[in-house]
Amino acid sequence: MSAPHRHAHRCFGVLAQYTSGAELLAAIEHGQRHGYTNMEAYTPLPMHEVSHALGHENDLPKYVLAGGLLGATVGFGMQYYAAVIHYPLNVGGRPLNSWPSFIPITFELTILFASLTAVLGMLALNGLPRPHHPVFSVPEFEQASRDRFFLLVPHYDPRFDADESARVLRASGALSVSEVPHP
Amino acid sequence: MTNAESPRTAPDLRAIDAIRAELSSARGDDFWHRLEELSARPAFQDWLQQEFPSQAPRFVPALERREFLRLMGASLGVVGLAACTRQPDERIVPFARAPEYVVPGQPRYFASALTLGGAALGVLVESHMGRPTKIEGNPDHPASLGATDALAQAAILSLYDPDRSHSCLRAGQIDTWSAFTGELSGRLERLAALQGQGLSILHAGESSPTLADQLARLSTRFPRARVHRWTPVHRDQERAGAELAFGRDVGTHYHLDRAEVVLALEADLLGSGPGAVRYARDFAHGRLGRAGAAGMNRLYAVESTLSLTGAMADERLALRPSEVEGFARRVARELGLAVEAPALDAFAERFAVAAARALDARRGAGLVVAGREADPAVHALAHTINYELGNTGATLEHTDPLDDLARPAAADLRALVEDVRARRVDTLLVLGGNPAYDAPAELDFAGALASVPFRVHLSAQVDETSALCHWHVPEAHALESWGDARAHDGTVTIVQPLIAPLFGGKSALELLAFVLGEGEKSAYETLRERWRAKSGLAGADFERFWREALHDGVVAGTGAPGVEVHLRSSLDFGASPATATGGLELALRPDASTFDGRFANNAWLQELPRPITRLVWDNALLIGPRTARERELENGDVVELAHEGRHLRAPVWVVPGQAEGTLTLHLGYGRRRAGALGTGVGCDAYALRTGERPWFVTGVELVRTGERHELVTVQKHPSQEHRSLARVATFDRFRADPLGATRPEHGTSELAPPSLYPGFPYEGHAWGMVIDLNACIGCNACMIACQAENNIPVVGKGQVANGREMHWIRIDRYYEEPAGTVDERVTVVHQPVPCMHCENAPCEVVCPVGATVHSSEGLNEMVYNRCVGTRYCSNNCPYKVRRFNFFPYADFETESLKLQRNPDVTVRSRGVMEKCTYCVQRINQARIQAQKEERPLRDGEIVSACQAVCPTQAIVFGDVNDEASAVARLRKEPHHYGLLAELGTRPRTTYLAKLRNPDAELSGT
Amino acid sequence: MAQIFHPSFNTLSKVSIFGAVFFLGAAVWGWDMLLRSPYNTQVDVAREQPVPFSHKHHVAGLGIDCRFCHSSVEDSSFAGIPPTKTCMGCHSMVWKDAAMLAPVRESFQSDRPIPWTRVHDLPDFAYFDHSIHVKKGIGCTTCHGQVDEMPLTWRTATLNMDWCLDCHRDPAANVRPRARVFDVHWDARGLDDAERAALAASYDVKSRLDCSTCHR
Amino acid sequence: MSHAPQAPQAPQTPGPGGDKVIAPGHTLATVSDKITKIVLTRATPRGWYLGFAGSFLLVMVLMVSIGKLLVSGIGVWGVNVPVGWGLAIINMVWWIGIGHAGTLISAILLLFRQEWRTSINRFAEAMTLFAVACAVVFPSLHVGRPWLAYWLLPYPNTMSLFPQFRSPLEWDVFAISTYGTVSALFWYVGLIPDLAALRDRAKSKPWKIAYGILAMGWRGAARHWERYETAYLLLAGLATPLVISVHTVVSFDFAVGNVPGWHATIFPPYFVAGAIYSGFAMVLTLAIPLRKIYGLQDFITLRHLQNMAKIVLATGLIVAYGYAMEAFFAWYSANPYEESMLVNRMTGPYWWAYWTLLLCNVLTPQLLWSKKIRSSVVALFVIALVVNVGMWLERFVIVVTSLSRDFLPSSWDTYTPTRWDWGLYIGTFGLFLSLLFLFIRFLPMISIFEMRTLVPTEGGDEEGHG
Repeated sequence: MSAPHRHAHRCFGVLAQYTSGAELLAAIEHGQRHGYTNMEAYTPLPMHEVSHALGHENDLPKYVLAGGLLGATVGFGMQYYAAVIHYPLNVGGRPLNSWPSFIPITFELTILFASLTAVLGMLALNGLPRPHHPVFSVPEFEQASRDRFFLLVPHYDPRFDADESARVLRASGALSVSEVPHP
Repeated sequence: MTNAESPRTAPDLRAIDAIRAELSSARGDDFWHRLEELSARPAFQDWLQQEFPSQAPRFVPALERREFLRLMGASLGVVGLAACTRQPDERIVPFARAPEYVVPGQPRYFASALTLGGAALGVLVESHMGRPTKIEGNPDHPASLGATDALAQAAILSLYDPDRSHSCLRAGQIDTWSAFTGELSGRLERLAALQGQGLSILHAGESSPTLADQLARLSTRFPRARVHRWTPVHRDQERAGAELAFGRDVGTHYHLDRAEVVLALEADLLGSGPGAVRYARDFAHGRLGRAGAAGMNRLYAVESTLSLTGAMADERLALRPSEVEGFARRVARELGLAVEAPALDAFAERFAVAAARALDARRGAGLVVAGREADPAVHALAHTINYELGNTGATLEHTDPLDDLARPAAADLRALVEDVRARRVDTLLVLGGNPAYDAPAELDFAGALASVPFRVHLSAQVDETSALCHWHVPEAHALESWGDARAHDGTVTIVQPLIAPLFGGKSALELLAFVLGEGEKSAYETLRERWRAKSGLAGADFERFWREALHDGVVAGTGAPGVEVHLRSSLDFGASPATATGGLELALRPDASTFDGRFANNAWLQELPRPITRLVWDNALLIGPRTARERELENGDVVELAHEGRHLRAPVWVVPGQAEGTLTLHLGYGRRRAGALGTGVGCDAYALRTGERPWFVTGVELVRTGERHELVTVQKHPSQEHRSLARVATFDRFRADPLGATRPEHGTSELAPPSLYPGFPYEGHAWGMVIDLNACIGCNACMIACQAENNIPVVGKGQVANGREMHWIRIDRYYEEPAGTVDERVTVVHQPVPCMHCENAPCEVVCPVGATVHSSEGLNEMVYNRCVGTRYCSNNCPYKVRRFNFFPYADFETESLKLQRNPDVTVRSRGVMEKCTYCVQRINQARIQAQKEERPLRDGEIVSACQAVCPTQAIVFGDVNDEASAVARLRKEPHHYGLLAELGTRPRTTYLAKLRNPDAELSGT
Repeated sequence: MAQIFHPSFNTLSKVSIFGAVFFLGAAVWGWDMLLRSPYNTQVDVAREQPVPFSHKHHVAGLGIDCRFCHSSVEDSSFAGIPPTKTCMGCHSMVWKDAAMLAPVRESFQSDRPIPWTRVHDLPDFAYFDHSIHVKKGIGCTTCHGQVDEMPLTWRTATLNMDWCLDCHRDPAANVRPRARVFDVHWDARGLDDAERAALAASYDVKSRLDCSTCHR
Repeated sequence: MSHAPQAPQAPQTPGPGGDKVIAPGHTLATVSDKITKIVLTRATPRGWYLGFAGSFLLVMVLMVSIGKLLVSGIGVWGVNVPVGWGLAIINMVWWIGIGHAGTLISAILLLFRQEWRTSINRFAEAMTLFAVACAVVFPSLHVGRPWLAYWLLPYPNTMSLFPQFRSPLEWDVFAISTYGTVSALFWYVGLIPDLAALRDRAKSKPWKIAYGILAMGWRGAARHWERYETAYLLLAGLATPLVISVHTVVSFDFAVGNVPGWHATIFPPYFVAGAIYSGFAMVLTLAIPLRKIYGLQDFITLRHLQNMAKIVLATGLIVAYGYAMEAFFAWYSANPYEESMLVNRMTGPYWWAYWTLLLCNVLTPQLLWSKKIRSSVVALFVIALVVNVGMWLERFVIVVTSLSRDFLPSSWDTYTPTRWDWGLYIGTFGLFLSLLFLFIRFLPMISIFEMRTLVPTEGGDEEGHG
């Protein structure tokens, strides 16, 4: 496995540009037919087909559920501890554990924790924030946030070879293909 | 200085420059603080007059005070923001030499007396480390029996009033006592040579035997000196009436507890006047509404303006003052006396007949009372009826009058003025009082006074009279000086000082001692000499007598002996007076707050809602609804009154129950020099008051000026809206159906409607309070006692107008108009409302920081230092008993006021909620005491401030868990109920319904 | 397009997000520590006094009972600070010329009190009663520490509300025989828990947690 | 009229898109360019400067009012006993209500897959944030000792005390702070791809850096989009019950109290409806001028306005039902206090407020039954304004009228706002508008990437959209 290493020194990967999602999908198929298993696609808008094609899995919801449950526990626990255990006070003749009154805050904290988990989880799993990324070095790439679609064969793809991969991508009907230099 | 020069025109330039200097040196807040303390100085007033004459009165009134405090809110805010920084160092300063018997931190009580209107009220004064802080009634004193009125409660504030005179003034300039005595003694030498020719003394007619004794001894050194007495609230009518009936003056006092039927003629015997506190107690005990009560006294009241007595009456008739005599005659004739009587209108006729029959049926157990303000003829008629019905000696008795004076007050003062005009007076000593302000209008006393060559005024404040005198001598407060005083029944109390004169005041006794040539003889010596002589004791015996007298607060066996009197055989009432003309009549009354004007600068009293009207910081011209309609007048319209060429401007206030065609104005306002708070408040009723007709004048002209004056009342809505809040039933119905009688038409009267909550268990004590509406006469004593006990601030007229008054207990006054009757027949019910200490307190649940929670004994606790001030609790309190410090209301600046504060109660600052605590400081002290003595708390051991002061014992506090306790027993009464209990708040403060005892012949017009 | 950020920004940005959260927590914790620190509570901070009065000397050295000077501790909420007269009671004979005591003599002659700096100073809204605590067998040193070892007096307790509550929640822990209340040498281990509980019961200790016990 | 996009593939000025959610002829490029241009290239219009200056002046009013309040104390307001709450609470409830439309549009309509929401959700969310910002000003200042307001938070302290969690005000603390946080997250997450677009379009380095930092290095990777979409949907799913809970909790401030006119079970639903009602009115109030000024008629089409008008009408009817129920309860309960509460509202000292509120909130929206009025932009704008006023009056009636006369007639009193009350209220408008001006100047007021999903692409519309 010296090849990737050698190439790694040369470049990060090979990036191809397309003008529509349809072309991108076709290209992915093309690439996979050539045995690339670790490609990455860049689109100006969310496209489930693409991620399906690339076979990404996503377990964010599990984390969010956990976050929500934690929020609920913390919420009710705090109130119960304060009112019943820590300093039990007779407030307006209500029972110490007046659980109906504790529901709103429990609910709010559930939502809060779940939401925070969703956002932070999304960022963490996506490895964001990452202001510097090799693909940004490719001049055309700024069109990725406008109307262009990109497909990357990264150096860590087992079958990666700068020239070979470039040729395959060109064959996939790319508008342009460029090498992504290493930082 | 020459006679021509009047001190008034010579303001104190030296002092003014001093003030300018001080102020210019101050900056920012400091400037205001400095200004405030300076404003207390007399010279400051002069300065104001000089700088901005028109502004003078309005410069430092209550609101401006608040303004200063407002600015100081900033600094407080900063303190709060710096919450995390540590407490500043505090010094702790012990005595250098500790006085005996003083245990630091423990209050002590001393017996003394306060004199008002010529009679004394025995009191116990609470003292903290030498600071008198609170006044309680003296249980051993016949006029008090442990209770006091509102004025006595407020006396403590007068003591610390920063506007009190701080020094002798010579022509308005600060001078010394020795300089004064120096100048005086010179004159006295000369006068002595002339046997006192030209020496006149005008005193305020207080009931001190020792003072009387001194005045009597005056004749030895100054045989030709003259002694006069003037007090605007005098008993001239009573005296004249007695002379008319018996040919001699007598003191009359009543045994209301023995009276089953009482007819009050223009008499506010429960509300004001000598013995009122005692009479209220006796009256209430004569009508205790309890299950199985055999009977209940019945009060018929005939009066021109709705008084507290009238409000308590079972049957009330509103008559013009001039019609009262006619009514009395009618009653007398109905009783078979040979008296001519005028024709009365239908209802008055029925009323007179009914009252007469009731009196006739209760011979020996009836009582006719003529009030201080009633005409002599009315007094004479009352005496006659009582005499003929055999009430005299049973329900009332006669004694020698408290003051044995040659002339009635009005005549006495007139004599003095005549002397002055005739240049027969060279030296005039005015001992107390304020004649330049309150003398009868026709005398022009001020004018006369200014022409006396040498004039001295002894008074607590630099007032209207002081301003006209060459010398002003600061008078010591009753709590600062030795003396003695007699109660309405003659009982003597030795007045002992609680504190050395704060501002170096002198008492009349000391000044007179000097006049008598006894030099700097202390009042204490004078007093002891007099009593050594009087008691005929000496040595150890006298010391024992003295100690007992001081300890008990009464000198045993000094009650005035009864005297046997008989109606003059020649007594003839002649033709009945001409029935009143169409014109308006003006009734003048002493004020419940300022009395005759002496308390004008007392903030507590100014902010104490006046009885019935619930007005604060003002007096108003009371007028009946119909008359108001006819004259197209509304509350706050300023009218001009004219009578015999004298004029007076006053704002009107419409009061149901006011006799139509009658106006009522209270004395004691419109002060021109009363201090920072009192000056310029209200209008001066003395402008229309003559010596001839002191209490009412007929044929008054009323003109609308088109101007408006803002009158502020604490209760804006007069009716209960049929909500059965203050419940009322007739005694007969109550006897027939004790439970049903006071049931409301809707809602429930059960204390604890079913609840889903299990409810907290209260083992041990469970504090509660029962308020007997049947006993409450609405005298306000509880409000001000609470204010004194709990460091409750005053907020000023403007804040009250905005609904921000701070009283922890208030008295709601509801009018009820019996269906289809005229305004005059309105009835009144008073309902004291402190915190209910609800077991299911709505306020507690909504507090986000837990600043108000329940104690294990069921107190609804308010923790000021935890409160952030969301005001949610107040919104959620159905009783609206919570009070909020919208501004820093408490005065953190004025030193003398700090001395009054109760050290056991936190002084609340800006932004926190406060409310009644059931006097938790007293509860804790009693509990700790009991624990230290290893015994359980006794019922009645804990007495809340409002309970202690209540003249009629309408308020009972105690442990509702203790079956034997008084409060628990009252809670079992059939007419016991909880205010708004149907809300499920389970209030701990509960009520006994009011019971009326109307006359079957009159009810149902 | 050219890179806008240097690679190091990747780490930096990730750290800063975590840092923000961490900093917030740290701030709250720091604040609380400040409130509990001697800076704020003045625990163990010896206080300057107009006269360097030494409890160590008077209590440990001379064995004077607390009540000799703090005379009202058994009958009043306030334990009492001795009047100058009390000091002079002895110091008119002993150390009568000591320079250190000049202010005391001056105070006595001029009848002007000595302004001591308050060491145990509760906020004005908190009310404490010495007499009942003494009555229930709470010793002086329990709250005031070993004053017999203090040349100048300092606080050993924070006087924070939670400190008060600790004892009120479990009074038995600090109860001692009444006879030993004023004994500075009393050792809490002198009794075991059962004995203390029994003692508390026999003294009918009713330590209250109601707000109005101290705030009114 | 609309501005033709500069992009080469641009069609000839696509006209206002009628009942379409986006005007025909737009491509991914034109959409991106047109929206980013507003922020990046187009010169700042003079109107913007004027508007911002004006709003900032009002912010100064806010500062002065707050200063006076802190220095002098709560007494500078008109509040008293019995009316312990005044304009402060009224305004808080009003602002929170305004906020609700934003979350509703972005979250609930997203869940219901309402395409038309896409073009308005961005600034609707911004509106939510700013409204919440204005709202929190009041509860934090209206306490007597604002410097101790932090006692409402559970934090370690030497008093060993916690907040009192049974109090609705305490619930508010949690509800509103959660609401603020979640709205901010939702808004920001939605912005990330657009910030990336701005980063890539921005000309100058500083702007590139600024947007770059905010964009967190977003590069539109497919697996990122996958998780992004999930997170966005989950947030929407969480925000939906949240937004309903928030105004429910706010309504508890009153419903849990025992004041006649407060203590009613109808409160939560009709507060939520009222919130959405006023919220959409506010969106209309803002959207109508904005689309005109920035020529966004292509994206915010008549269809959007009409849909919002329908929602206003619907929620308006719910609110009307709420009023009816309040009255019915009062009568049917036969509870004397409730009955007199109703009479007091209609005939008491504040009768004018009650009747004006019915006019604004019940009668006016009925006009929206007519399609003609629904299609008249001007009419919609006016009606929206009227509804905003009406909803403020509703809170005034609930808070002031109820408190001024409750159980004991002896305590009845009235409340008059002082200039400091008004100063604070007017000031918050300044805060709101200033933030809004900054927003439309520096951030895309329409979600670019979501608009892209609406663009019909050659080869059919095979992209799934948000």
